[in-house]
Amino acid sequence: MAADASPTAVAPARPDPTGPGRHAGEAQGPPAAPILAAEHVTLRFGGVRALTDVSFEVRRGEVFSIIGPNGAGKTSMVNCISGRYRPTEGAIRFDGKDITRLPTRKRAGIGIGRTFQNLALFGHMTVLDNIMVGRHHLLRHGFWTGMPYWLLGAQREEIAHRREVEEIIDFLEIQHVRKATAGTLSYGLRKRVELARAVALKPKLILLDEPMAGMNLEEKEDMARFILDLNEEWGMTVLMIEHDMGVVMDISHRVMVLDFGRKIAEGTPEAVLADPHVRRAYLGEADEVVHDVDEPAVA
Amino acid sequence: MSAAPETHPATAAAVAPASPLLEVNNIEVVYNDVILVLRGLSLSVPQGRIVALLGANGAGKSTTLKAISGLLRTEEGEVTRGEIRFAGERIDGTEAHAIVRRGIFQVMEGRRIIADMTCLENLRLGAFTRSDREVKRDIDMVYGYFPRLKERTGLAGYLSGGEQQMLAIGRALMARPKLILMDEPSMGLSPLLVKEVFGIIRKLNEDLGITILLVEQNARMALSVASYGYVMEQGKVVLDGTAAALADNEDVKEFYLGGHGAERKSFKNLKSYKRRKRWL
Amino acid sequence: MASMIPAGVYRTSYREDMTILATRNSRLALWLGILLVCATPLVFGRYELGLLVNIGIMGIAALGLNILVGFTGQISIGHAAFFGFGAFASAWLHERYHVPVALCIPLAGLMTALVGLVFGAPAARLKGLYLAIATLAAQFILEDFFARAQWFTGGVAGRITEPFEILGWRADREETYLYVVLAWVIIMFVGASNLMRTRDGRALVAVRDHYLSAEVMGINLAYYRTLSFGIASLYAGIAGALYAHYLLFVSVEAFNILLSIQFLGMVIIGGLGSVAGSLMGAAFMVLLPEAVQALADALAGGAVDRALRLGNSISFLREMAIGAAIILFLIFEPDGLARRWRLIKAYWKLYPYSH
Amino acid sequence: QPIPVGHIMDLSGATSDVGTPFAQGVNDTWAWFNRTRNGVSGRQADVKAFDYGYQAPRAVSQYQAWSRDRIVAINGWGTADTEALVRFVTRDKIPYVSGSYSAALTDAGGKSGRQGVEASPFNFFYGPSYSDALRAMLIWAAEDWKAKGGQGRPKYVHMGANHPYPNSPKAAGEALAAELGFEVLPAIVFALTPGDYTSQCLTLRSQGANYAYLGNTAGSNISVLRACQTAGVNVQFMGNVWGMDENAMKAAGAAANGVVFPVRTAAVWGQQAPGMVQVQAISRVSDQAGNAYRPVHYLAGICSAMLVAEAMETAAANGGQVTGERIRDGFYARKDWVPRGFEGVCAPSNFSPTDHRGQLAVSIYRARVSGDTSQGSVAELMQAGTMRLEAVKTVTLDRRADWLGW
Amino acid sequence: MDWSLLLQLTLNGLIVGALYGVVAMSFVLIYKASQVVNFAQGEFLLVGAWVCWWMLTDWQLPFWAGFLFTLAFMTVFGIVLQVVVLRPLIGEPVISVIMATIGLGIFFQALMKWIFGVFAKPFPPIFAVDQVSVLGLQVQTVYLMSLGISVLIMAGFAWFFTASKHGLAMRATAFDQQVAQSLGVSVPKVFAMSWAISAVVSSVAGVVVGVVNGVSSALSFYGIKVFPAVILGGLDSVVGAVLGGLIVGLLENWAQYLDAQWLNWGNMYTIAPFYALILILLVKPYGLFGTRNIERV
Ligand SMILES: Nc1ncnc2c1ncn2[C@@H]1O[C@H](COP(=O)(O)OP(=O)(O)OP(=O)(O)O)[C@@H](O)[C@H]1O
Ligand SMILES: Nc1ncnc2c1ncn2[C@@H]1O[C@H](COP(=O)(O)OP(=O)(O)OP(=O)(O)O)[C@@H](O)[C@H]1O
Ligand SMILES: [Mg+2]
Ligand SMILES: [Mg+2]
Repeated sequence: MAADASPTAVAPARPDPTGPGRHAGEAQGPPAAPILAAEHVTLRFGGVRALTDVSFEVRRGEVFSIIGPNGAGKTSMVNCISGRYRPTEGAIRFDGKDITRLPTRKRAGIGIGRTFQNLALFGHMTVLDNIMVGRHHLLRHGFWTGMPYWLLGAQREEIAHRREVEEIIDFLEIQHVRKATAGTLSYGLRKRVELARAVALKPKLILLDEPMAGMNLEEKEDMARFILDLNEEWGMTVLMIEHDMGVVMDISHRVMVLDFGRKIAEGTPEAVLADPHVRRAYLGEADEVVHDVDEPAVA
Repeated sequence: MSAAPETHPATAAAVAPASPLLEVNNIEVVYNDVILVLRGLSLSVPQGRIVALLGANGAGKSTTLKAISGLLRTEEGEVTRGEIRFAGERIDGTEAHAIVRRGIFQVMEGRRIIADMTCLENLRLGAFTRSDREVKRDIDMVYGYFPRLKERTGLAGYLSGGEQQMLAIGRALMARPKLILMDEPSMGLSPLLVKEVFGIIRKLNEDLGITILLVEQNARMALSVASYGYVMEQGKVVLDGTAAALADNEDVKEFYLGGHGAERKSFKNLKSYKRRKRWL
Repeated sequence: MASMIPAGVYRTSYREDMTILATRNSRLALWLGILLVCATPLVFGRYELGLLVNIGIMGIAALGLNILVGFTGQISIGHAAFFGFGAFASAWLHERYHVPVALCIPLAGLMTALVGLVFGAPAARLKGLYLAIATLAAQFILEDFFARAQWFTGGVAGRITEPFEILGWRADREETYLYVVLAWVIIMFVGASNLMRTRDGRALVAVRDHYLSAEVMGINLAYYRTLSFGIASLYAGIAGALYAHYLLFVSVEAFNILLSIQFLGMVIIGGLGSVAGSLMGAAFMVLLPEAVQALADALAGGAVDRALRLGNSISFLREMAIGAAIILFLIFEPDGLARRWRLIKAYWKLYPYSH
Repeated sequence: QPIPVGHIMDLSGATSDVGTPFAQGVNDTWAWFNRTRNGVSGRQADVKAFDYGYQAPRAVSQYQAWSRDRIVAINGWGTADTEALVRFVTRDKIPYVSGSYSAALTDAGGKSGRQGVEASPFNFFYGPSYSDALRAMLIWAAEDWKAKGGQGRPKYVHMGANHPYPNSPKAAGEALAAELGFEVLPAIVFALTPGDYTSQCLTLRSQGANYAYLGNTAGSNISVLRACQTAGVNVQFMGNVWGMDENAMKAAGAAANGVVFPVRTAAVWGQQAPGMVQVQAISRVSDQAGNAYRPVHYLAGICSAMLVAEAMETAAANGGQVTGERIRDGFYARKDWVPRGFEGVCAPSNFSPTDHRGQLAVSIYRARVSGDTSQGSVAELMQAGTMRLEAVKTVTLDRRADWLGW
Repeated sequence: MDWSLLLQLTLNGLIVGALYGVVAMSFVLIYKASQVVNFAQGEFLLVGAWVCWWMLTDWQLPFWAGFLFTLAFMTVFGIVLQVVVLRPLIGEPVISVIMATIGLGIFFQALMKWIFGVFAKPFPPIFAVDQVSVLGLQVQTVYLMSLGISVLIMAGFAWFFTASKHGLAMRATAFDQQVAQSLGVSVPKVFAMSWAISAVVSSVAGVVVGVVNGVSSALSFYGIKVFPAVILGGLDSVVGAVLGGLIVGLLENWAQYLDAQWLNWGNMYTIAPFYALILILLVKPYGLFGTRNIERV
């Protein structure tokens, strides 16, 4: 683990030209502009300061994690990026463009996908339909041409996209629940479906809010594998919030720590974990997990 | 399977040979009249102990808890076979609110706080079944455990995920139950708070003598506070034993605790094949 | 609902997997059903045919409301007003511009859709019951408009409409008009089924189930909320136009809040979010009073009547029976007729091994 | 073999307060007719009564149900349903005698050329049209104004819901009022349901109206009368045919005192007339004890049903077929037609193939209430004289061609 | 400008508005406990009015006794209704329950006609002085009584929902029945309580309207009439309901004034509240006092 800790060394290792990732190639070449940049973001709700002057950059092709105590403003930060909240001050740039004021719905189109901390699936739809909703901005046929399904090409389009969606389903190993109603799935499966839905957007940047919460070790392993594959093979940049330090340490290239809405540290996982302030505010001293991390994990 | 659990050093307070406070015998649960989720599940929770219930996603852990607390029926679910006894009396078929009055309180998965009320109102509601005058003092006790909650005066719906989890646990304390059913209390909490929450769970058990049935994905933590544990798989208990025994089990280590001995697998280099669980 | 598809059905292409009707038998049953309806004039009298025509018309309107309520989750208590608008629009188009009736019907649908979009605009901002009651306002405002827009509706006196005619074929009796309605029912129901399996249909449901995450998926909430009003009104308008050329007279009185509530009843009784359910709900609401009436007629003068001295109060009993039927229905079949229908189908599929 | 006849009535809907006595009158009459006159030339009339709850679509679907039974004539009810059925009855040639007296139905030949009025050769009703009744009351009002020594031009206002039925005579009334020298005030709208209409009354007062036409049915008229009494409005109210009756007088109490309204029959319950014997016999069909009080609508129901019955007899005379067309012709067979045996009760009607204005003579009555009406039944109150109906005047209108269908 | 007319209309608007407020409150109560919009509210009012009328005429009870009996009857009525009709629907989608209230409305409308007939019936005189003059406007005494009662009811509700634990339980039930149950709240009991109180409150309005206009089936129209009031105030706000009622009362009367003085369109009185409703909702989507939904992900 320690050996490949340097994020720049790890960044998109094997761009796979045959892979389904649309943006797989983009991360190659000279260190391009960061895919995402938050500039002095401040967010207030009445008296509550959820974020105070937070700046950071996410590089193309990396796995970037945000950690921090509960209520530190992590989700709020992600909400600012995905458009749910509008920063009170500061700016957010994506792919070089200022998106601070871009309406939420337009962000899917420019390549931002996300999952939610509290599950937000379409509970009465089948898993398949949930994921197809993810394709929304890629589909062209509206109700006008959709009603005469067979005549004006809606069917052809549906089938083409269905094929791609099935690939995502295979990849995330949820074939067996394809036709189940999303609302009846267990927590862990729902998280997976949510991920599938976000992936279906074909995002360049995928925001994951606590993807491992409520999972057991085995499932976390699966989830970690999916995230890594998305990052490495599908070429997606990943911004992740996670409380499981093991996961954060192992799969992120860089980590940012928030506390009380302020950024208190940023850097490689090891560097951040070594920060005494972080240890105190977030992990608590003499944490067993920290011990684990300090020891080299077996490959 | 339901062999009398041995005393575990971790719960020194509960040394006395405990009689089962809660007994679940061979229950079967069906959702929507068709989906069979629990198939003959049995477990028992001794008075004054913490018992952990582990299992993969979709194994039916939450369903088990809901079957005990009677909330199953609000989701078109039904206990179709077997029986559930609390302090010797059958409670399957009893209405959920009556079960609360008997002293079983469930902390539901996903926090489920009342978003359009304040923290304080949520806490007061936790004490709905009580009529004594100590509600106020207990509110202070909860604030003592979770000082953050005191500062949040707005609506609970605007709390962060972790704050809501604290509120959900605090609300359970307000009911002063005999048995708390906890569904993944550590979900979404920061490492620091996870430790705190487990500390609180242990304290509740030791100081207040509350019995706890704990569903948890953080198996390491769960087994460290519990005296006995069950592992569920597809609606059945596949393995049970004292917490210590479980923590030593190869499969549990592999699938729940991670790594063998002191070593931890890295999430980075996962093998793509999976070892078969032996209990299946 | 995967469990409802019988074992042994294997599909080899996505295209097959995406059909509306999953099995060959159900497709067969549908064609058979349509054929049967076509044959009804051979056996049924005008009364029964009239009921069928009514079911078809109400079914189209109910389907529109179901798209709004069942799929998009927006309750409307003003559907009758849009239904009425369609009726008046069609009558007006014919009288003012001499548009052939066959064309008036779709045009009236489009006009109504536009009006629906206007009244649906608040939907972009309003949620749940607030919206529901804004639609109640639409009901009263439109009713008021009908009563005073002499040029459009003929004012409170109402307007006489011409029968349907295409290429010299007149459909001015139930025996013939039934086919006109049937054609429209097929078009509108197939359209809705298709809508639900394409982009915009899914977006509507997504908005209902979780509008915040729908927005993140790139769905324009305001657009879809308003659109669903537009589509619902399109259906209402076409149904209204069909109604106008069936009764041959339109008057504001017919389109009151009671009818709006009845539409809502059809949707709920048929099954929220079920395309076929809309037709079943309409059938239920159209046939229920007739059935109760038949019962009352059977009782009238009989022993029960004399024993209880029902006499004129039989009409109150009928009303009470309708109210009670709705309540009992909801208690025992809260998911609507569509679900019962599925269960019955499942039963027959598994027969004789159903238990 | 019985002859099927339809009866569309409202016993449970919005107009059931007036619909019930009217329907009762119709039903009793047919039962009596079958029993004592042995039906139409020996054939019993099989009256199929249907309570449609004032919902036009139900009336239409019931009409279709009846077409299976080959009914030959219909006693109908409301404006909306009557007009919805005009085309159908014309097509099927079924005479339709409604409770809606909309003037638009009188233009049998469709010759008036009015917008929205089309030929309705099979529609009839017993009584003056809403427009003609209002015209008559206006003529009376003009005289009343002079008689009372009113100064200047009297002010007239039309009140009622914006619905077909109250609106039907609005234009005609305002036109004649202007012609007669009234100052016509802007109409005041109030809903067909009871409510608090104090604000309308305050407006009425501040407008200074002298004569106000109440176009609604009894239920909401009562509210207006009571509110106006409280607000201290001093106006002569003129009710519609369906807007005032003995039940409404009881409900409105002293507020109804002085209201004038048209009565369609030549006598009201309790008055002496040759035909009253039959009326009492009919009443006993549904009231063996014979002590029920029958409001004006009951008597109107009797006359409406009798018109149909006699027209059917005419059709059947000399062994004729009882068909819709022949029954219609039966309506044209007599001049100053009063059903046999109902002299002095039913007012004479005259119908012609082009003009279905059956009555142009309008009897105006005044409601008199003195004292508390909340205790005791209508019968008792009328008996005791706490409530009285007072004949005021009968106005006979010219059969003006330009008023046909208006 | 006719100032005295305007003043009187304003006053009248307030008085009638207070009555709308009472009915609106009973709406809000059920909504707060179950998120159900009760389409049978008008029929509750009707049942209350008829029962009281029956007590006063057929049983010749003095007004206060008949009134108290009515309140007691309505309590039982609400509870029975809950047990028979609404309890089986617990856990079903709200819209099904709303539809059930529509069924209830149809049922009781017919039942009342069956029992009491279709004619409007007057109430016996109740107060020695049945109208008093307020600022030059003659006002029915019973309206003043309803004004007093509505203030009392409003204060009671305000306390109930913020301070009492049962009020909290009611709000919790409305938010999430499953959670409420998990807290030991008996959902059926909460519903029974809210339906009973709501039935009682609306029967007060029923009696008042009955005394003013006489009782007839059409009184149930008040049920629909107060919708704008409820929405203007905000569906879940008791204070809002009363204010909404007052506003609608005023709007009606001011619209009447405008109409009578200048517009002469004739229909403003009935339709103006609905235009106002839409306008206000466009500016304030949750009415004046309604709590907005929590939108957090
Ligand atoms: N819409 C809102 N209105 C008011 N306060 C809010 C809102 N959203 C967030 N907050 C407050 O902002 C703070 C940060 O919340 P946030 O959800 O971003 O925390 P977090 O870091 O994601 O915590 P957790 O790990 O517990 O999920 C919290 O104190 C929360 O109460
Ligand atoms: N309301 C419901 N209707 C139908 N099926 C359900 C329902 N709730 C749960 N299930 C099914 O029951 C099974 C067990 O679910 P349960 O929620 O008990 O799992 P769990 O062990 O708690 O999983 P997790 O760790 O993911 O929370 C799952 O397969 C799920 O799909
Ligand atoms: Mg968070
Ligand atoms: Mg679970």
